[in-house]
Amino acid sequence: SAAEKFIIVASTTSTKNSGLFDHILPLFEKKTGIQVRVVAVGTGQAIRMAQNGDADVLFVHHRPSEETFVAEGFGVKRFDVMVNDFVVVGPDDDPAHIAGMTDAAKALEKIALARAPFVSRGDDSGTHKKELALWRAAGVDVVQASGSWYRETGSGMGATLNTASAMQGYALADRGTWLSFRNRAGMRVLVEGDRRLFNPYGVILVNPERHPYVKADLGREFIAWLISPEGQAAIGTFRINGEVLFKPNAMAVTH
Amino acid sequence: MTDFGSALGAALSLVVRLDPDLAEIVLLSLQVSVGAVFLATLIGMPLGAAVALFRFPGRTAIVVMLNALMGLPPVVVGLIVYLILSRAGPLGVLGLLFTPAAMIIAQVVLVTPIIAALTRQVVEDLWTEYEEQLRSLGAGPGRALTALLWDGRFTLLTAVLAGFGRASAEVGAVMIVGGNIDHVTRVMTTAIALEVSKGDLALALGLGIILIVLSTGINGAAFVLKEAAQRRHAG
Amino acid sequence: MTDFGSALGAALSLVVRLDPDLAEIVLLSLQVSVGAVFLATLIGMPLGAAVALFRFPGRTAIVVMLNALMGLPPVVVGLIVYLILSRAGPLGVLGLLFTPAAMIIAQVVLVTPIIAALTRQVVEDLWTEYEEQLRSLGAGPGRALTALLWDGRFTLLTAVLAGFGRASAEVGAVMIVGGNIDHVTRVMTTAIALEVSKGDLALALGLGIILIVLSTGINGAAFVLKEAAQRRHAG
Amino acid sequence: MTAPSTLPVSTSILPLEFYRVSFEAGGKRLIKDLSCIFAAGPSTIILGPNGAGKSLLLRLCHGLLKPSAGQIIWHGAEGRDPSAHQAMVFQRPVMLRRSVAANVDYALALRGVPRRQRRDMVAESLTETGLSRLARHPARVLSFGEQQRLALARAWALMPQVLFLDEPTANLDPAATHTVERVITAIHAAGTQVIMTTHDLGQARRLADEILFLHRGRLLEKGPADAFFAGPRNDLARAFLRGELLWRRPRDDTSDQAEKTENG
Amino acid sequence: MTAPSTLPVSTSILPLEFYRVSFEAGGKRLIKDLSCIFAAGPSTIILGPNGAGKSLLLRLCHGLLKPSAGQIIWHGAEGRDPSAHQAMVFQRPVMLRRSVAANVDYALALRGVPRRQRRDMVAESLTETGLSRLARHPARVLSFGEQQRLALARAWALMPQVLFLDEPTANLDPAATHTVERVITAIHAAGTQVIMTTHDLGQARRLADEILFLHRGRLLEKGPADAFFAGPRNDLARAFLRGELLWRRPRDDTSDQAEKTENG
Ligand SMILES: Nc1ncnc2c1ncn2[C@@H]1O[C@H](COP(=O)(O)OP(=O)(O)OP(=O)(O)O)[C@@H](O)[C@H]1O
Ligand SMILES: Nc1ncnc2c1ncn2[C@@H]1O[C@H](COP(=O)(O)OP(=O)(O)OP(=O)(O)O)[C@@H](O)[C@H]1O
Ligand SMILES: [Mg+2]
Ligand SMILES: [Mg+2]
Repeated sequence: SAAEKFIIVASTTSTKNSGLFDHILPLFEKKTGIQVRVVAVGTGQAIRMAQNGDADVLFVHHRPSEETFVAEGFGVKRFDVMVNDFVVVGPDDDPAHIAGMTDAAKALEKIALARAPFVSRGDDSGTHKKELALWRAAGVDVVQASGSWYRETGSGMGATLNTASAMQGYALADRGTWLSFRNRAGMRVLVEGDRRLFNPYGVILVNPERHPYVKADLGREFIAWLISPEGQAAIGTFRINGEVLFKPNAMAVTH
Repeated sequence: MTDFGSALGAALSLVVRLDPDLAEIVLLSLQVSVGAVFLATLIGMPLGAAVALFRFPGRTAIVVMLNALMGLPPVVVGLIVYLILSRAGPLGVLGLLFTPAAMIIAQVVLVTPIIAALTRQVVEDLWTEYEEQLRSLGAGPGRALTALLWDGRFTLLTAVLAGFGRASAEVGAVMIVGGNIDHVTRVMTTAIALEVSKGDLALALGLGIILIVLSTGINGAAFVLKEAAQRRHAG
Repeated sequence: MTDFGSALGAALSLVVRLDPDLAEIVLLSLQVSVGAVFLATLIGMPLGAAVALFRFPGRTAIVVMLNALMGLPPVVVGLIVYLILSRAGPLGVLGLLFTPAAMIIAQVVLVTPIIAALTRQVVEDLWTEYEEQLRSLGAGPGRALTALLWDGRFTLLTAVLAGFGRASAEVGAVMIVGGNIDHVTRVMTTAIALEVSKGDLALALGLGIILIVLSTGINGAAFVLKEAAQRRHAG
Repeated sequence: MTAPSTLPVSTSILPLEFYRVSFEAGGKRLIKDLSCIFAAGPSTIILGPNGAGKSLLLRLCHGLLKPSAGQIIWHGAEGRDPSAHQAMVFQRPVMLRRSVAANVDYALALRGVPRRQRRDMVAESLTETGLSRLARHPARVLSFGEQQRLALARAWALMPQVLFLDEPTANLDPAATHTVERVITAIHAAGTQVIMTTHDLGQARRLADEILFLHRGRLLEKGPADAFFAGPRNDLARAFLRGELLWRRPRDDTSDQAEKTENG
Repeated sequence: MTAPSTLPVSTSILPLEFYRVSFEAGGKRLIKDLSCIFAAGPSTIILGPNGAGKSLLLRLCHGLLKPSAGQIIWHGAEGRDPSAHQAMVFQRPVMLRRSVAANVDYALALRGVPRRQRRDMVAESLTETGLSRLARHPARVLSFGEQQRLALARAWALMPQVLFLDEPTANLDPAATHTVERVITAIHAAGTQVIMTTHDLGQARRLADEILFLHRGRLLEKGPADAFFAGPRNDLARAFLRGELLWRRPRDDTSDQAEKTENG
């Protein structure tokens, strides 16, 4: 019966892998009887799925793409949900000596100077785009270095972290994935706190006028719950090892 | 090597406490793979046998195509099935995307060429022995087809098992068309991929061990049934 | 269906302008798959034939295992090879992780059981015809092995092609041990997976088409060579 | 053993004409420019040394091989499919991987005999070839003599107008050979055309009305059996009858005697 | 054709003793409690109707089948591997998918004959079986008679101490049969032990020193050929010789005559 009443949410692996959904969705389902089926894929793929009308709700973290999505009429409206941040992780011995720095761009510059291995997602995801912006800010041309110390893995956050840990290389990761990641093998957070590492998540209902199959009512109910005090509280109480992963911000930011 | 130890531990603990999530995932995996192989056998065997037996223009091209399609990339198949089943696609109205049915469809596309190509080879080899006798008895390629599939059944089992191997191991296609949705379309391979991306390599390996044990069990059962049948129909 | 159209367009434009990245990726794909299949044939064929010909305790278990291992999940194989080759693993000193060599190793592990299991079936079927004659001539299973592999070579080609299909289509294992690193370990299938996750489905499909065309070409070449050889050694 | 009691009432598909038929395989001409007519009536036996092309000739007749030159015409076919009225016992018959009875049953089913009638026909043909007690056995484990009997049972059960037999008694024991010869005589008398090969010259004398002598793919002699056995016109045929068509001369040469004679 | 000029000088692996040997397959006893001794000297021919177990017996002798009860002992082996001193021509010889010459060459290579000597031996054995002109042909396309000759060539080239022949002339033309018989006599005279089966009673008379008569897996008679052909003691053997061991009585019954006699 629950199978009758469900929505499909296109989201990113970083959100799903953190375990956030496992924490909040049962609360929502219990309350409304609506089952939420999360399909976690790359940001681009998630947006593409939503454009095709294969999802009812889009839940990703790349603001420019999200705004384009709404502007082109694929989505109804974007709502802020929560933020977390990116961190630069790297091997314990930190060959580029960036530990404790708070300027992410400077840190990357030092990595480039040290020609220490840096593992990039290289998959056009929100995280990847953020990383490229930081390199630009640092004035480093990573295209030149691709294949040498700069390694583009072309894969998801988890796979990239697996690669980084095996290579003992640096990487930019979202804190959620990092905290829930198990294969850290001698890696730790080296740089955090830069305001440029801010990572906002948005949620959008797929436009039912465009795709009549979209379960607009159920989708709206889900979005409403997410940004309601109850949903926000649920997000805020999700912790790993006592650490808060996502800061709810639906009420903080005004439109 | 601690990983391998903890993988075994993870596998054992999952099995010993009869983890209900695991049971659900295993069951769905079996449903999808067995269903897909069943349908692929139904399509691929007659198809492969027909290509072996009938002579028609373009036959060579079809033989080469069948062999080549054994190497259909799962991700591409997943993508194509996705585009067809997508709401924006031609069969979107069926609403099959992100359901086990979609996963079965994708795997049928993947496995059918394998079973067909291997069947073609087996039947073609048998045909060199049987052709004149069967034609003399009045069996054209059509009638010969069933006779040869029957006479080659013990050899053809290996073709089916090769198809089953592909289906049960495959992750790229079912991931795209199933979406690896918890409790809905999560199967063993997508669960393993998820654990890898979470960095929980021991759990991933543990699930892998369970999957391999499962498929060994199925292969063992197939072998025992075959041996029994073969003993009855000796020769 | 616009996606399919633009996929064809993407494929054509990549090929027509001889995209150097594409050329690099295609070359590496071929090197890895062909290398892996070559090695897997070298190991798997004698292995499969030996299992078919020798009688020893536990043989049944090995036959079942070989069949089951046709369904080795690529992700699991990738993971195991990753753990063995990683810095912390037993062969970490070799520094092979994230190199084409690692990808070949992973694919050899994947493909060897396929070739071995299919070879076993082919050789076992031949053995029922040849056994008494060869034993009478004084060939034990060891000497018979080479004779049967030779006499079954045209049939065995299909087994090798099945292995090639698996290798060239596979993404899970090479992704993990190769890392899909641009200009280093990116092959066709990992590139396709990347484009999918980027949402560039047309490009992904275009690459898929190129991959299928490539493997069709290789299969076609194999077929032509086989036919020529078969015509020479008729019967 | 008796001949099948009912033969098809339709008119014969014979005569069968070979018009300048050649057959090539493996880059060699194996049947060379062969013309002849197999008319309804006389039972025909094809003689010739090993490798002469006897089996190829039967397979050409039966439509299993297509000539690379020339024509093969069933003059009596009149639009009917001639192959539906023929049966053949191969030199090495192939058994299907099913029981002895099922092998015969399958052949009958292919000819469209209804299931009800098949049971009795199968039982009868097995009894007539002494295979009753092996009816439920897998056909592939039979001794080769038993397999040859089964092939005969299978072919007879079809009650063909034309029956091709390729050395049908080569592996049979003396009594079986004797019985098979009796059956051949009987079914021929009842109207089935028999075209066969044998290396048993005694058998050829007993059964043949007409002899074809083949050598290296060439038809060297064709005529009534009596005349042939009394004294063939062809040298090679004469040597063959005397058992002297040796594969080589005692010592010192490379090609064989027959080759010399043929080319001379 | 002449016998191989040099035979192994080593002492014979014979005599071969069967002690209460039974063989079962497919749930049936196919060889039943058979005891006998094959001594060096007389050439032995095994007679019996189709399915009697002649081929099974040869394969038991040759070590290809293991008895399910009883023992088979090569008394002269003295620690040597008896199988290295035997060869067999099968009722349906299997040809390797290589040329005619390579088939013989392979057999010699398996016995460890050095490559230099093999060439001549291959050429000689092909000449002796009339296959020289087919030497480079793929063996699998040969006519069945030619295949049987090739099997003979392959076995003779090995110069075994004991040669098993399973209906070796069944598909041979009269002249070839004649030649093969001469060769068998010659190699037997030169010291090779011949144990063979045949359905050609004339051939048996010509070649046999000793006869074994087998029926339904039982050894019913064993003795000198002269005595056997003059008048066998066993009823079934007598019926067999007269060509009367029919597979069924004219009408009305289910089991065959032989069965009755055997059980009676
Ligand atoms: N694997 C088997 N299972 C069951 N029955 C078998 C098997 N092998 C042989 N037989 C039976 O054993 C009997 C003896 O077979 P064999 O081949 O020795 O006969 P044979 O005397 O050589 O006959 P032929 O004269 O026809 O060559 C046959 O009736 C055959 O059906
Ligand atoms: N596909 C082929 N390619 C080459 N040669 C072939 C092929 N098929 C048959 N031959 C040759 O054709 C010749 C005639 O073969 P066929 O089987 O008709 O002989 P046959 O007269 O029946 O001899 P036998 O008495 O031995 O049965 C043989 O020398 C054989 O080697
Ligand atoms: Mg012939
Ligand atoms: Mg026999």
